[in-house]
Amino acid sequence: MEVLSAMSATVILGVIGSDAHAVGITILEQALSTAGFEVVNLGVQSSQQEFISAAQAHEGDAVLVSSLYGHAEQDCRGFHEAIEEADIDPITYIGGNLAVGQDDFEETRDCFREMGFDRVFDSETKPTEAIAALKADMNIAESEAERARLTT
Amino acid sequence: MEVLSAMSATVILGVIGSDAHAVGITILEQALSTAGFEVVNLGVQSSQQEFISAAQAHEGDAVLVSSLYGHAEQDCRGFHEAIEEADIDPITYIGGNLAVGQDDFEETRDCFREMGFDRVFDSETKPTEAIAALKADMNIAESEAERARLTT
Amino acid sequence: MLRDRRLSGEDLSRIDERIRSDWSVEDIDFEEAIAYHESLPASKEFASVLEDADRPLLQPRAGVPRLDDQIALLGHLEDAGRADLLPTTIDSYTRDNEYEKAQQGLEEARESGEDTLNGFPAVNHGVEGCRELIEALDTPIEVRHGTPDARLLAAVTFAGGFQSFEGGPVSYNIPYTKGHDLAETIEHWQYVDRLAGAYTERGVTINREPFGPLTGTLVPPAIAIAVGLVEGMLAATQGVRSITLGYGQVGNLVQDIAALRALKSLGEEYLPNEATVTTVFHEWMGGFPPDEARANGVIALGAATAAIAEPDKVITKSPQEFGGVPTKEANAAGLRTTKQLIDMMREQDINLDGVEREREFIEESTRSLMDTILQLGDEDVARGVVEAFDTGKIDVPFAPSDSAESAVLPARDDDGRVRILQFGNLALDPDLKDVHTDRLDRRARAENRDRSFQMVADDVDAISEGRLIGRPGGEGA
Amino acid sequence: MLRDRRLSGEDLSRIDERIRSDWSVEDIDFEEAIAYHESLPASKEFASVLEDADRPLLQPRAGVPRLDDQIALLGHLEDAGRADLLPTTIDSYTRDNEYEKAQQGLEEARESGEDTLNGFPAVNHGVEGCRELIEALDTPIEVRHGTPDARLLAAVTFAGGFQSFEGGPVSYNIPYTKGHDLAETIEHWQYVDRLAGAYTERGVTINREPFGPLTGTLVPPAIAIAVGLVEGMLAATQGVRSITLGYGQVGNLVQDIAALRALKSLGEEYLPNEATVTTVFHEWMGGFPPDEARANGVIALGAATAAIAEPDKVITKSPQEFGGVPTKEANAAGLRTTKQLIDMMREQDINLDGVEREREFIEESTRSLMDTILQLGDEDVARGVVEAFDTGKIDVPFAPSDSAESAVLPARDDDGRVRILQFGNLALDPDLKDVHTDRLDRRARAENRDRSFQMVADDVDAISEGRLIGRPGGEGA
Ligand code: B12
Ligand code: B12
Repeated sequence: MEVLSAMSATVILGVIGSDAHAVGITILEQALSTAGFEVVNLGVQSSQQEFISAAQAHEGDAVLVSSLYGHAEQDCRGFHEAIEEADIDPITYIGGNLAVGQDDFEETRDCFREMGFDRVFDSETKPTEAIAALKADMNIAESEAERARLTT
Repeated sequence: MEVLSAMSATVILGVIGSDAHAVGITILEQALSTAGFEVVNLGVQSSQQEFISAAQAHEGDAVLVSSLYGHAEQDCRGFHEAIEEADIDPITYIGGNLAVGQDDFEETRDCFREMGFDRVFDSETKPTEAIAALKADMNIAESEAERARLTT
Repeated sequence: MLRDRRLSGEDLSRIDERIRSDWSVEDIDFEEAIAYHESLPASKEFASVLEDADRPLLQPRAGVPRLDDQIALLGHLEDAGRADLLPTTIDSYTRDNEYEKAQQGLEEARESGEDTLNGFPAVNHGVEGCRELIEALDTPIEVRHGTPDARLLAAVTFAGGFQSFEGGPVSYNIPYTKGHDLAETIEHWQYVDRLAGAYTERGVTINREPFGPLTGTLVPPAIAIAVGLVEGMLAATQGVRSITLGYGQVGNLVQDIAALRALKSLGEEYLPNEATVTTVFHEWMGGFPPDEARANGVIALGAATAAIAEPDKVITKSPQEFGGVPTKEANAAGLRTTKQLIDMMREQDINLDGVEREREFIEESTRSLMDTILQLGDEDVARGVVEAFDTGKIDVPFAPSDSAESAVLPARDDDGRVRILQFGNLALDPDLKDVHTDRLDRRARAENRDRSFQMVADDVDAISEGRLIGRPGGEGA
Repeated sequence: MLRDRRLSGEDLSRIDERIRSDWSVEDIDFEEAIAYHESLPASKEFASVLEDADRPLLQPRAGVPRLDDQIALLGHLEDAGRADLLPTTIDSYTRDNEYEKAQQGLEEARESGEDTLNGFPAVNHGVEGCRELIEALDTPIEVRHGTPDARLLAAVTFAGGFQSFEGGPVSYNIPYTKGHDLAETIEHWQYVDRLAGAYTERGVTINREPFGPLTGTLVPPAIAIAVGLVEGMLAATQGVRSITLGYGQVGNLVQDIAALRALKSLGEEYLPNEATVTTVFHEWMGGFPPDEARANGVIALGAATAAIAEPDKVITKSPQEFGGVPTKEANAAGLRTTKQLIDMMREQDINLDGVEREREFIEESTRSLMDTILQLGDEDVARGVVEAFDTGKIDVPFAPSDSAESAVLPARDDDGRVRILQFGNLALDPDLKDVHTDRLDRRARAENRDRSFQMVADDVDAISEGRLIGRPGGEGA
């Protein structure tokens, strides 16, 4: 994989399904922009198709799906099949509060990994962790400090 | 058993061992006196022998042992044997916080029942419950209301 | 054209028919529904229980898909939680008027025993299902949801015996959805309110409760209160006579007490005399700490605030708020922690310095926003509020809705009070704006940094990280 | 004859030998002990960590018999509880100087793995055992106990690296035992304090902390403060230079804040300038609710009080206080709930009406008691306090000790402040007494009953039943 600079990397960000939790992506958008990413923020209540169309239109390198309200699994069914059909291959992350009720996060992670997401983040995730992960996955040069933070 | 009046019933009350929790027995003493019992309050840090001597000296009908600090089991070892040896036969109750740590009260109750206590009370016990129990065990006439409270 | 005027009887039945075509529900007989409500004991009359109470009543949040589970859940909150009032929280599909999907979820839940819906699909349970619920419990129950178009939900649940209904055209649109047009939402809620008014006129008071916390995240009190007043006015126009204005804890004791006082007095000022105004305080609605012990601290601060300010109702949080929908035990624990604190503090005479000054500031600010709204609408609050949101003259921070500018950004001042960092077009008098800017400048100086979005981000995280103010340097600072 | 004057070097070594005959402990080499303390990092210097802090430091209570368990327990409280200072609570047999029984208990614990002692038998663990504990943890550790004759315990634990020691001749006699003579106890503590003073003179400051809460149950602030001042003065005479005066929450916010302020200012007034005075606030020490959720409410009220009053240290309770010795998780939870509240409230500028007035009342009352004590002792505080307790001119409610009259009975007034219902011989100025009587009369009238012991009993139970004031009618009232 070539070494990218964050400046040229485009990230599609949004909240999927009928979820309207906007605070998290507002914070993420700002942090990603500050870190040098090109961010396309779809906002809340975005459909799978909206994510895919945006990824196509903006040549998105990564698709960041947020879900807080507990319906992530239903909302993401078939998402990766649709991505494949659309003939694009972005990095896909999902994060937030992914299950209804007081679940064990390891199970949740496995579930979404199986669905095709490259990384799964819980709701304790800080924007810096998402940025470090993106840089690692996109092979963007990053400082030692960030690398250290990522691996912990 | 003859029917007593509370007025003629004498209760020996004290905190056993090196336990110094005084608040509970202060409240109990007052409530028992108000209910018409003759109360001999030995205070805190009373030995088995002090309970027994008091029961002999005052012809105690009941001995109420309190323990809060978690050493009740050690402090009461051999108590009923000593009572028998002293040739007296008072009703014996124990109450308070009877085990070290977060124990299951049912186990605790069984343990002290086996040691010979007629009744075992946890630390949620209100004075009225102790009074109702005493009246029942001593066959003292009591109001319907009190009886109802006791059996619940 | 949208106007703040009472819907006619014909309007009502016309709409009634239309909404029924969205999803087949049994026919609702208004007279029979009135008779049903009349058959309920006085202890289930939501409005009178709330209005006659002599202490803050406690109400949790709770909703699960299946009827029997919901009964068990509410029963637990009544017994183990000693809740004074109960909720039934509606699932997200119903909120989107996706009754088909809700039906699927409900059936999945019934088959698998797992809860695949995040609430109680009341429309799918229908009038009979609702009545079973009402009858199974001793306490009045409110419908809590987040539905922009709640017409069918209202029709079913009112007939189903519920006597309190949360939400409003602004508070259940702006924080809860992206694409709903505000003018349309107001029309939809005119129906809901008119229906409530119709019941009220027949002696069955339906309590209505604008959702005060909005996005739950650092909402400046004047904005929250203005929205509540607008929704209260709209509801009163339709004949609603029991209105509970809401406010969500921001965490600064003085500001929260001041806001609750302002809410009450402005409510009485702006709403018609025929309406009885009560207040509800929501324990912290923003991000919670990922730790039950610390969450209890957050809940307790809310409870302490309520004990001093004495709103009519308190909506409690559970220590599991961060993690997901709480277990019933955690939900009941949140109630009991709150109750213990309120009952220990309520009888104490506690007066804090500075409450009056902050209250005046909040009242002036709210009046400034209300003046703008009424001016823009030519004294018609419905048109005014649409125009105001359209132009960003009234705005809500972190609002996901396309109907709001979402340009307002809040941050805490050096004392932890929520102030406004970026106003967008917010129609606040310049001298009031200066106060905000001044206070935030002071904080920026204290922290040796510029006023910036980073401050906002830090403040959003602060409580979940264990502090009130997001000072640089993070947790340890 | 008992006198408040510094023990000589010979006194010290004479007593040293005598107490060592109670239980064979290895020889303690003072010079070696000083060197050991000097080898410890600055972060383990109790006095400087406490005195230099810029926020209230949190400390739990905790003690289990076995060394490795105690290390694990304190490690957990340090990590999961984020405790700023650690305790080691001593078992009851050691408190009774029954080292043989403690040894038995320790051995049983080692064999069975079950804790048959209710604390850490430090004398039996010896100097080496104590040092292992000190070295295993990063945080300074205090010895907390309740031992009337704590001479051997002090000798062992000071040499063992502990730099803080709770208690005093009054506070560890009157609430903790029945038969100990007060004059004798004072002599015993003169040794403890002199030993602390000797370390202090060599640059190893030993912090001393009178036990402020006494019987933990509705203790009127002036009584608690007077006892603390007496013990502080006695300690200072022996060369102690770091004194932490304590006070236990009574649950009324204004009274608690006022009492903490009075404690601080009176401490500075009565204790010599050479001594650094800090304060410690104990979360509610009376009967807890038998329910963890409600217990969290009680803990939170303590935390809120601490956030406003800002004592130097807060001793936390766990939500399992009612049930028995808490699990380490519950203990850590109590710390975190407290920390969350303090950190959310600490930066807020919160001032309550009436604090100054109540503070003045507490200060006057304390001075009234102190005047009596000093008069009775002809300006010798040691003799004065013995005489005062002997005559009941100073007294502690619910005190189990034969050395106290225990005639004082407290009750809450209509605002929930702790007042005195029966004075016994308490030497309080008549006009101050009138205030108490007047306030309690007011409450009695409000409750339509007489001032009586029933009020006291109701108040003792009130917090555990979910209220502050024991109004007639019980829980529901
Ligand atoms: C504020 C809030 C609201 C506000 C939202 C306002 C708005 N429009 O934004 C309101 C009050 C409107 C609301 C409504 C609802 N809410 Co809500 N809400 C919250 C709350 C308290 C805080 C969320 C928040 O803003 N956190 C702060 C931000 C900064 O953090 P964040 O969102 O978690 O995002 C961070 C990380 O998660 C991560 N992240 C997030 N997404 C992604 C994606 C990627 C790829 C990566 C790398 C990272 C990442 O990075 C972000 C920045 O640090 C949470 C509970 C909590 N967490 O404390 C409940 C919570 C999320 N809500 C919940 C529910 C159920 C609802 C409702 C259905 C409730 C209802 N019954 O009314 C509705 C849903 C409405 C809808 N259609 O979506 C549940 C979800 C349950 C579950 N998942 O099991 C929660 C957990 C509360 C609970 N315990 O019940 N809510
Ligand atoms: C106040 C208190 C103290 C005060 C006591 C002052 C005094 N002299 O009275 C002080 C601070 C001095 C203290 C010291 C200690 N305490 Co303490 N204390 C408490 C506390 C907070 C309240 C007790 C109380 O007064 N309750 C109010 C009264 C009215 O209720 P009560 O005592 O339970 O009595 C009622 C009932 O139990 C019942 N009852 C009691 N006895 C009997 C007997 C009969 C026959 C009947 C029918 C009924 C009955 O009726 C009473 C009236 O309603 C409890 C925890 C709690 N319960 O919340 C811990 C507690 C009892 N203490 C405890 C401990 C460990 C100690 C110490 C060893 C602690 C220490 N580490 O320093 C020392 C012991 C000193 C000693 N030698 O005894 C533990 C006991 C642990 C266990 N059993 O597993 C407890 C449970 C705290 C805890 N969670 O760790 N304590």
